[in-house]
Amino acid sequence: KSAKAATPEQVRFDGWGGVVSEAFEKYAFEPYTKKTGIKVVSGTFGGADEYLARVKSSQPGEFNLAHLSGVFDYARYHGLGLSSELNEANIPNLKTVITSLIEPLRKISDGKLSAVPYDYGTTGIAYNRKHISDDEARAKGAKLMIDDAYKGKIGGWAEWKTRIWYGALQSDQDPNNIGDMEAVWDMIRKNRDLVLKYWTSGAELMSLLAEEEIYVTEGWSGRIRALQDQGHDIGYYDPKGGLGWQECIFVLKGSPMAACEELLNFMLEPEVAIAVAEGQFYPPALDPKKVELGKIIPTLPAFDPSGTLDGLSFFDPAYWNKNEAEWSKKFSRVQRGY
Amino acid sequence: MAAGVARAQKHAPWILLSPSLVTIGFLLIIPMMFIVVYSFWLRTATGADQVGFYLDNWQEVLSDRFYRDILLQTLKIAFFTTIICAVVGYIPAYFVANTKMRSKTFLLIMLMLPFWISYIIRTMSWINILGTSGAINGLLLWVGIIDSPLNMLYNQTTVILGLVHYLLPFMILNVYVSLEGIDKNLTEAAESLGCNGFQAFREVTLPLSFPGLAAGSLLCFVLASGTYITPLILGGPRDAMFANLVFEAIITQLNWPLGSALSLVLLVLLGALVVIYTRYLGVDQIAKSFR
Amino acid sequence: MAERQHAVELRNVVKRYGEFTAVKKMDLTVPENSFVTFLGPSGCGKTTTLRMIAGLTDITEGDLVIRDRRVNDLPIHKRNLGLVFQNYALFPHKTIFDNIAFGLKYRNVNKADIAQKVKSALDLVQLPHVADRYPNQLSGGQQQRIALARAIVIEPDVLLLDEPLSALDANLREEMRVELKRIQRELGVATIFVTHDQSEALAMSDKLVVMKDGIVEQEGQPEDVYNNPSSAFVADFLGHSNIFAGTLAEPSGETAPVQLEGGTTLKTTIHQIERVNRQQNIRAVIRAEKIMVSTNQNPTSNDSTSIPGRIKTVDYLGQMARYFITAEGQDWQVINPIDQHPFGEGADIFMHIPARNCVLLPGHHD
Amino acid sequence: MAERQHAVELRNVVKRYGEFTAVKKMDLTVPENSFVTFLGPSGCGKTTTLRMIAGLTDITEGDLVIRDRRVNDLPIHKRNLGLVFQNYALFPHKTIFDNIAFGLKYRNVNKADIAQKVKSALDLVQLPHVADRYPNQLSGGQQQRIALARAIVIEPDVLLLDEPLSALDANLREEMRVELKRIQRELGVATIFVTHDQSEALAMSDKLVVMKDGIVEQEGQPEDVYNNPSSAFVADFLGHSNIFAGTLAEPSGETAPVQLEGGTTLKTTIHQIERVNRQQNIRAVIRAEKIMVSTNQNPTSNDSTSIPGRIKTVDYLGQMARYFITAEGQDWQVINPIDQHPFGEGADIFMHIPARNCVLLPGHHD
Amino acid sequence: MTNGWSLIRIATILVYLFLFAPVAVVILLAFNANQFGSFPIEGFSLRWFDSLLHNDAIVRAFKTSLLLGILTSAISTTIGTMAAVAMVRYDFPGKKAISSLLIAPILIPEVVLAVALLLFLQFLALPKSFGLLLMGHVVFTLPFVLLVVQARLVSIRRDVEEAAMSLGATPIQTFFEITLPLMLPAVMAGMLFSFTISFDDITGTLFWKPGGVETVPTQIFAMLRNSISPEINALGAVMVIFTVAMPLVATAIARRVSAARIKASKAK
Ligand SMILES: Nc1ncnc2c1ncn2[C@@H]1O[C@H](COP(=O)(O)OP(=O)(O)OP(=O)(O)O)[C@@H](O)[C@H]1O
Ligand SMILES: Nc1ncnc2c1ncn2[C@@H]1O[C@H](COP(=O)(O)OP(=O)(O)OP(=O)(O)O)[C@@H](O)[C@H]1O
Ligand SMILES: NCCCCNCCCN
Ligand SMILES: [Mg+2]
Ligand SMILES: [Mg+2]
Repeated sequence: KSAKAATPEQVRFDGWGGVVSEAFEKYAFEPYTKKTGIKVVSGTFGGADEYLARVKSSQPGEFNLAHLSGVFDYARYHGLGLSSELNEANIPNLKTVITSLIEPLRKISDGKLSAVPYDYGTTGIAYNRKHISDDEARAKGAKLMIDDAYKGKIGGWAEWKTRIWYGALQSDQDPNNIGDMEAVWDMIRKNRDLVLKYWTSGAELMSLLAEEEIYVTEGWSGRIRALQDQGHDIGYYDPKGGLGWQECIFVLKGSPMAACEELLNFMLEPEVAIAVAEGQFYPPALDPKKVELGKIIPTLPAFDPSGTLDGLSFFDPAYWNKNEAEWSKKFSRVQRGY
Repeated sequence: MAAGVARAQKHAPWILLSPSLVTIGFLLIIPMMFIVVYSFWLRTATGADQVGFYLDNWQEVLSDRFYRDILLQTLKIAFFTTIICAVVGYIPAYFVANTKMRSKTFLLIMLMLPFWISYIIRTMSWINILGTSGAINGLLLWVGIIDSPLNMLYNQTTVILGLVHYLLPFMILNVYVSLEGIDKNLTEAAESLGCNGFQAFREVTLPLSFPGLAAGSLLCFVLASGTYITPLILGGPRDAMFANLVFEAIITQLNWPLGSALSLVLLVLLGALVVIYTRYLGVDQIAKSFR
Repeated sequence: MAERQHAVELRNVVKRYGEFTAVKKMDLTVPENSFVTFLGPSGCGKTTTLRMIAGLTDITEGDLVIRDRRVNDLPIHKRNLGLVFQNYALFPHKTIFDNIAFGLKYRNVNKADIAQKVKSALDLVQLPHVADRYPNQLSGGQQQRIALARAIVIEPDVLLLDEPLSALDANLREEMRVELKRIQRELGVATIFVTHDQSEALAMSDKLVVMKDGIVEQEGQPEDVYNNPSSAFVADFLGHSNIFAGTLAEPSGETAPVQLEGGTTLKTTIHQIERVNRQQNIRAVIRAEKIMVSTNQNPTSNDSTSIPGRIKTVDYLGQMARYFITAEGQDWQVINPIDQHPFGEGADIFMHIPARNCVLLPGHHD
Repeated sequence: MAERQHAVELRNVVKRYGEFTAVKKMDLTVPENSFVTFLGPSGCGKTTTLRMIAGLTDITEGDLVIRDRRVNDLPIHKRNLGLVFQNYALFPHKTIFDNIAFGLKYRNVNKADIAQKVKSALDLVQLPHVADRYPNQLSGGQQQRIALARAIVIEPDVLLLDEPLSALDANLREEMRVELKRIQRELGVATIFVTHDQSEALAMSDKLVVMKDGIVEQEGQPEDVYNNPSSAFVADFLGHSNIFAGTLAEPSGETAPVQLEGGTTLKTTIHQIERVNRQQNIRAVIRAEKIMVSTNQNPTSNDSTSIPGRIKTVDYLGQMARYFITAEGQDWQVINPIDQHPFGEGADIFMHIPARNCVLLPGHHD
Repeated sequence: MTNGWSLIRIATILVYLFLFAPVAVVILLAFNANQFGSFPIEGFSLRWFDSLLHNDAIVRAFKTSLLLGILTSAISTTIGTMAAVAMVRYDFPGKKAISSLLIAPILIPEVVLAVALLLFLQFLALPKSFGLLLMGHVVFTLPFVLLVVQARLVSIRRDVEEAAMSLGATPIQTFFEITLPLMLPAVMAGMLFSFTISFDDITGTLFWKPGGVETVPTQIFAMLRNSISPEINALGAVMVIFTVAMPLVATAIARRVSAARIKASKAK
């Protein structure tokens, strides 16, 4: 029955579809299978939430590896008892990974790891340069998105965390330590009334900007870069204390550990990591000081040549996790005018 | 009824029904029991579910104005969608049923064409039509009727538009199928008694096509009430429907107990509608006049 | 305004279904206020003609004139017709009341009058208690009567009835027919009536139209058509006739002998000889009921011929019996009223045929 | 195995539709190889009875026995019936060929035989060229003939015919009836035939069943039922009768005078007096065609009564005329063959009524 | 009449145009050189078709969807039609309740049904499988078949079925020879419904699909998270062209064949 998960002939991997999974398939899974004889059954999901719902309703061992987002999700999975314990000795390539990406994960799981960081990016402010100058964007920062002048031309991600984060910035508070939550909700309401559309996917974000449905929104660095590459005149700016995030490859409890660890190590091989990064326009988690990343990677937005990621702020997992239940529910109402 | 036969084979209907009943029983009834049970549990701050018998979810769902408002909004949207589908869908159904063109089947297959394109893509493509740089604005700007693009997207109207587009084929096919079965002599009889074409339609064709119209309307209403993708893609921030709340509760907030209670509310409400349908518009009622 | 002559007129009307021509160059007039009956074999085009007049079937060629107006393209609901379909076409989703009230509603009759009229229509067709039922709750004959009531109640200008009484028993049918005739007279409505019942056709019609294969074979007053059929077809179709080829001899006095093919010689009248223009080759038509069968050898009068024969078969028809007789090597049929008991099979009898009952037709085939 | 007596037997059969009882305690036997005709007014339950025998309608109470086997619950397709529906029920989506071939297919007849049998069935109903058409391309009468062909071609054990000839003209109907009878004899198939045509019923049946309001009113040999109706209903329903209440006087010799309510006195026979057990209050039934009308005052025999009267109306029925006559303050109807011309309206005539034609019924109402 | 009819024709054309508008957009964008469509379109290219051809994942997903759709519609139409016959042609206790029950699958938001079924599976400790996915699709397409077939069946005259049985056809034979052909439009409609709904389903499929199985919608859904790819439009375009062309070609062939047959029969 559930023995299926333990069979060493195959491991299950779930991730973002499209270009990402193509790159994974070609540069990681196929050679890995050739090398080990272990098949990688790959699946896709549309978002971390949806995936979690599926994992929660599955049997242990059914899902193995997943390309998850952010430290926050790591904490969530860990909190739900879905984490495993990696034997780092089996993943020598872990040494080349940016330390500041690994540390937050360790902190959550008592010094052990259940995942390896894989890539990172920012959620900054994207604006149409035809209508908003770089200067204006820099001057107004997060408050661009509560500017009455752009009513009906503003967008935003429909995710509660990002909304609250920006609400905190707009009410001049520290997102990881909000004092006046009501003020944040007010900012969110204000933004809501000006917004044309809360987008729910990268595709939507890109088309809203590309088709000039909106002039300003917060956006994912990689997606904005993709737009710029296509010749759209879109500016991107990380305000101070810009919102950074990382993506990791998480190993779920009940997985065949040895096989998974070998796959992880394989995926951290520079060629693999770089190919994936170039496909999705997010820099790999490899430390540029330790690994040669080629020509394109250094031009990606959010790329940190120092390999320290000092300039970015991340969701404090403990803080956000604590408020998750209340805030996510509350946002659901505020979003709808309540 | 062929009751001599029917009595000899009292079990016949049960044989006919058993595959459906088994399927629904195992894949719907029993699973829904879990949902009923879940609706009495509690979602804790840590994310794990508290097993027990709590009425909190039910109390919240039934007393909170938020849910009631969204529910009403949902029913309103579903209602308008259904009405529009009925009115707009009847005409092509009538045309296809009565055309002497040999292309009848072709026209029907064409009806299903949009389904080849994924629902999400199809819905999103309205943005290419109605958007600021979409086809309509492009045309109007080019012709010079307007000089700045119109804002047509992301409101309740576009949600209804998207739903109508999605549901229209269901209505058309249902109505067509009913229309196809009407004896032409009857409209002729009506006309011979002094009806003009339209009156004969109203007196004979329309009531006799009612089974299809009712079935189509039920489908449209129920499906419209249960969608979440259309409002997500074509609605503005406030244009949520009840299924969005269910989806969010279950997927985003991972609050299955609450989601269960919410979905049961919707189930009961739509179920009442179905009961009304089976009682007053359903097969038995309609069959009366045909037997 | 000049007085109208015809309620309905067909001029050179043709109806083709694909390759098949159902109605061929039909000319027909239905005088105002008259009762016209179509009689003809199954499939001869009666329903098709009615449907063309009603405007339910396209006319392939020719003109349809209703009340001096060419109406080929006038929609049916503007023709003010009462129509009874061969298969009734009652509205299955409406009660009997609503079925009958239907046409009245579209004539803006007020509610009270509708109720009143429907009630009397139901009384008329002897179904006073079925107003609340649905058509599928009625027997075949009951449905047919409702169809009739529905057509009559609107008091149309033209009444088109396609075998409206075929599902009724003889008595009821007769009552209906009397009622129909009364209504037709009272309303003065031109009526076209399709029937298979000859006695019905003969009893009711002002004008009888005998059709065959999509053409009008003969039309005229019923008695006239019956007594002077213009073709063997009509002779045979209306009632039962004995038809034999024969040759005509010179007349002697008021009668003349006809030599039938089989050898039998019959007497006929001068009048008949005139009818065939004194041609030599003729066909003699003797109606089955115009022959008297008796055991008596003597002719009833001088103008009669008496032929000995033997009865082969007898059909018992109630008040009448039908005898199949062999006489002088030929088969005859005779219909005679039964006095007490019919003659038995095998009985030797004589057939007496008055000269005036030997009708002549030209000899060519028609 | 004991020889079977009855092909079909109904024992105390009742059919209710909700509150309405369509068939009430019906007892009926259809002997093997016999031809049984149902005759009765519209809505009396003929179709319902046929459908119960066929197994299409549930029997509310009672037993249905086919060939000594209670078959209330036997599904229809196992009954080997040939059934012609009042409204044909042809398969609209099948060609005429396939309609007729349908039953043969289920009897494992091979293809060549099917083609052969269908062809001869089509010939039989005189529609040899319609095999490739669809039902909606046929006229009403043609459809009816196809329905008949479809039922006959399977050579069933029991043939149930619900007005199978109603849409045909008299001649064709007669030919069909002869064919039907021939087939019935050849196959020896028990046949139940519903018709509204009395002459049809009288000519064809081995047994005639007269129904009324869901019960059998009288059954027996056709001639017997016709001549000796057991009730005023039957007397009136079969043919046309003059029925008057009256009182019986003492017989003198072979005849006895009957005093009718209106004052007229008629002669009747001892035999009739026996039939009513010499009751005093009786009803006299005189069939319309058993009265002779003439301008001659003298009775045709001593046993006749002659009554003077005046003709009010005349219906021309082809070979016959129907006279509505007022005589001694009472309304009479008489059907007489036409010799040359019918009597005119307003003519003064005499009605001659032989004593043996004055049938007596008991006086109570039935 | 003629006037009214041409109005109806025009209205029908408009409705079809409305239905095809997004389809047209998708096809146009499939030939668009740019990733994002803005009108007027700026360049023509076949590159998305090319990359579609080389995208194994989508091609595989397409095959899966096709198979799933076909099986779903076959099963769903079969059992749904059976149920419809039972509902219309027979009387039995609890009929109304069962009628409501059979429609229930479309009353429950798909997410809920999806999760509920998975919970049951978890309870039974059964793995996900293609069979489960298939049966899941059957469940929520069943009401469509049922409703449309029922609506047609009520208006089919009972007496033709009776005639068939009187001629010796068993009820089952009668069904296949008489009832089914007469309600074929409805059965076809039911098949179309169930196929397209299955082909187009996202939510249920997302939850029920076993490892390694992707359908076109789930594939698209996953891709969307990053960014839309006009390969999807190219796929849609290919399928649309296929759908339009197929019946046209089929009728053309049928016409040829029947014309030839008529000729042949005339030659005889
Ligand atoms: N479904 C029904 N509900 C109620 N009454 C019915 C129903 N079907 C038939 N009846 C009634 O039952 C009676 C008998 O009907 P049936 O069809 O047997 O008559 P019938 O003798 O065949 O008459 P006809 O000669 O007019 O065809 C009729 O009075 C009819 O109104
Ligand atoms: N749609 C059609 N296609 C081809 N032939 C047809 C069509 N409809 C009728 N016919 C043929 O036209 C002829 C006339 O049909 P019509 O219905 O007028 O006959 P009818 O005189 O009413 O006969 P009946 O007395 O049997 O009702 C018939 O031979 C019939 O087969
Ligand atoms: N919480 C951060 C979300 C980042 C979205 N990532 C999309 C990435 C695809 N690889
Ligand atoms: Mg006809
Ligand atoms: Mg009947």
